[in-house]
Amino acid sequence: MDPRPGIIKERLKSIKQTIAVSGGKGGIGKSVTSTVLSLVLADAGYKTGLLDLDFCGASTQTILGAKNTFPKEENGAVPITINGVKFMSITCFTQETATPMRGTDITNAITELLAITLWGDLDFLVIDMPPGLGDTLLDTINLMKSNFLVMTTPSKTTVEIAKKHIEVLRQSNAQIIGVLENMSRGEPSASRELAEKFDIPFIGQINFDPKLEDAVGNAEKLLETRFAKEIKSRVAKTLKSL
Amino acid sequence: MDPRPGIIKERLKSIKQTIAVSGGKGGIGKSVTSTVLSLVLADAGYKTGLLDLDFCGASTQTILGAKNTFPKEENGAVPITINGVKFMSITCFTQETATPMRGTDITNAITELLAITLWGDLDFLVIDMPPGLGDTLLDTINLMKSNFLVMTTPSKTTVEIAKKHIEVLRQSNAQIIGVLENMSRGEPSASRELAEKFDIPFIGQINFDPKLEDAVGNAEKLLETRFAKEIKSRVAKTLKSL
Amino acid sequence: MHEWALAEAVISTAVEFAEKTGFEHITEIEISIGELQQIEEDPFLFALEEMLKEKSKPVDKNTKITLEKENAILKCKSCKHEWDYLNALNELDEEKVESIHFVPEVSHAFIKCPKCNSPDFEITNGRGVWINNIIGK
Amino acid sequence: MHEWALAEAVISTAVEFAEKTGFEHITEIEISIGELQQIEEDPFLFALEEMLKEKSKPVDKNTKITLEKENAILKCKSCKHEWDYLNALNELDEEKVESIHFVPEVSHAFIKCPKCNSPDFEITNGRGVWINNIIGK
Ligand SMILES: Nc1ncnc2c1ncn2[C@@H]1O[C@H](COP(=O)(O)OP(=O)(O)O)[C@@H](O)[C@H]1O
Ligand SMILES: Nc1ncnc2c1ncn2[C@@H]1O[C@H](COP(=O)(O)OP(=O)(O)O)[C@@H](O)[C@H]1O
Ligand SMILES: [Mg+2]
Ligand SMILES: [Mg+2]
Ligand SMILES: [Mg+2]
Ligand SMILES: [Mg+2]
Ligand code: NI
Ligand code: NI
Ligand SMILES: [Zn+2]
Ligand SMILES: [Zn+2]
Repeated sequence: MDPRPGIIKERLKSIKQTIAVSGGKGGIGKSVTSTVLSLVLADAGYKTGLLDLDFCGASTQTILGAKNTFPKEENGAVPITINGVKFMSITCFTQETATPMRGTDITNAITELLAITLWGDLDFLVIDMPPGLGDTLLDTINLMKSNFLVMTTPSKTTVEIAKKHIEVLRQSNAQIIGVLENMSRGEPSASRELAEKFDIPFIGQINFDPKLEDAVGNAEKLLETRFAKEIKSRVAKTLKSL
Repeated sequence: MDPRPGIIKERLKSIKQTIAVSGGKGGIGKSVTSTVLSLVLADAGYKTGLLDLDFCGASTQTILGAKNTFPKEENGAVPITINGVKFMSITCFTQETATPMRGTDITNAITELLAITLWGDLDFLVIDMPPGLGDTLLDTINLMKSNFLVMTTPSKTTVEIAKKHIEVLRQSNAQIIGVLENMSRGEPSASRELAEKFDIPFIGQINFDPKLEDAVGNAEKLLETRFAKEIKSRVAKTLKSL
Repeated sequence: MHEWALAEAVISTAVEFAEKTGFEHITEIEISIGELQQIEEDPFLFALEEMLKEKSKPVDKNTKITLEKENAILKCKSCKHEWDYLNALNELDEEKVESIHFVPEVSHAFIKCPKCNSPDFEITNGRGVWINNIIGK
Repeated sequence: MHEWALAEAVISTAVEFAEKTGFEHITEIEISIGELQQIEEDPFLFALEEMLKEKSKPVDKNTKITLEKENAILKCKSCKHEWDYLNALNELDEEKVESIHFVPEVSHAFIKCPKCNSPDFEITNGRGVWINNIIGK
């Protein structure tokens, strides 16, 4: 019998709200959004955690510019705090070494991380999700009570994949916070239509910010970007009003 | 005993070259590149196939604008030809229905597809790979003799993930054709440095093409884009000279 | 009839097996057919026998084929409920059954847990074609 | 010592098990410790016993704990070679062993098949903490 699932509820019970930043497609800004959202929430005084579940494409450590993230071993794994955000990622253990994992490894690693990580009291736990409809998504649905923020862009393929993503979340009875369009071009939005079709809140549009890439790797600089201001005004506000 | 792996070599033996378009990160243009590359090769008179292995984020059917792709059942699964390209994807069977799959399902589905698909004689089989270092990548390495085209973009996170991707390919003794940078901004390229560091050919840079999105869904229009011309001059040429 | 392609896989696996084990003649191949894939038994058996007729040792017309059907059982990874595919099969239209026939994993597009509606289930039994045993000497 | 967190998981799973089965008292919990995770036995056992002291039925100070070590076996999915983790362990520096101690799957970053160099292996035995048996009445 696997002892780990039995303690996960206990480990998550002092977290007020869990937000899984997903959407299905890769490269649509899930990682910059989840990272910046966690920085914005911490900056506003909320107790915030960031959990990177994109094991095979982990990038929040690069976006944060995080070094020395190995957790403290104290009756469990206590996450290191970076710019006010409690941070947990597979890269805390692997650093910059490639870590190929099959689905069964991913399930095992997620279960282990959730069983040993001591988050303490949190207002928000933000999860950076990988692309796809695979083990990570299904395990997150089964093991945690997450609220999903479904990200899209204006591109056709992204919207079609987001539609499938919402279908799986609906079938699985998972909570959906809303649809957020990134890299918008100020045009009429297929993402808004998608949200309306599924009767999900359309949270808004985030513009392409040409200065964002330059701030990647520096948390203070990230907080100064227009991107961060848009995340704050569109997303963080919605979360607080939930 | 699983009977399927025993026939895969036979099924692939009349394919002169297999090109897996990968890179690790999502949203870097693997799907538009693999789709357009297959169109360009077919247009130049080569017998070409396109295999979409991104089961959970399949998008080549959308990019091609492909309808009615259910294969013919004739001593196996005979792919439908679309604009000169033999096309095989999980969406040939699921159409636009969401298909969540865990890693073990992915391994099973890839094995099944490779065992039953009758490609016939091909000069090129182009594979659209999903993001990640998971089951699909590892199975592709184990089951097929592919040559990997490693795609990147100028972004820091993409280059770091591509580095890990190359590491896994190297450890697995897989062939690497080279590194191709997409959505370039004409700046000094971290991707070129990456290629040099691993002593891999740097194939070149593909520019951001603002008219590409408009051509998505229409194979003829795609062939007319600047993007297609760059794929033709940079990538297709390299392949033919191999 | 893509059954032909699967029959080829069985024969070529048996030949490989003989090479590895040093068997001179394969006397029997025991195959199990999982219900989920809805293999048509007669064409499949026909294909196997046609191929064997053309072959010489280690497999040939004297190699006996036995087919055994296996019920398909699905198990939900979310609520742990187990159910029989037959119940789901009756509710699927022909096109979907045909798709599952080619790639059984696409069942995740068309079948949901009857108890909790999750698409996250495991195929614990009866997926498709499997070689249970190869007997030779 | 994150062993404490895993001990909590064992205890809470045993309590849940008692609720499900209707056991009034859990008399014994048999735990296997997989070599890959390099659990420190003494602190782990100490944590379990400390927790049991504080508890009352269905688990309490009379609940017996038995620990059994399990060797770790890795199997390459590329060339099928099987090997013993002990051989790999001797070549890993302390930091890597410590990382694997937290999340055994990160072994895929640090260990390669000794025969073909692939990082694509399966942990067939001895991954980490597992409950072999819970005995009660
Ligand atoms: N609104 C934006 N403005 C500018 N660049 C962006 C924006 N959103 C995302 N990006 C960039 O796009 C790329 C992909 O973003 P990322 O967060 O890694 O996506 P995902 O996690 O969905 O794969 C990164 O280089 C990121 O910096
Ligand atoms: N060179 C380019 N110019 C313009 N748009 C591009 C270019 N390359 C990719 N895109 C767009 O970027 C998005 C991601 O591309 P896609 O091929 O789906 O990436 P991946 O398959 O790596 O996830 C799509 O909307 C695609 O049309
Ligand atoms: Mg990401
Ligand atoms: Mg793609
Ligand atoms: Mg039945
Ligand atoms: Mg040993
Ligand atoms: Ni058939
Ligand atoms: Ni420890
Ligand atoms: Zn269920
Ligand atoms: Zn090996």
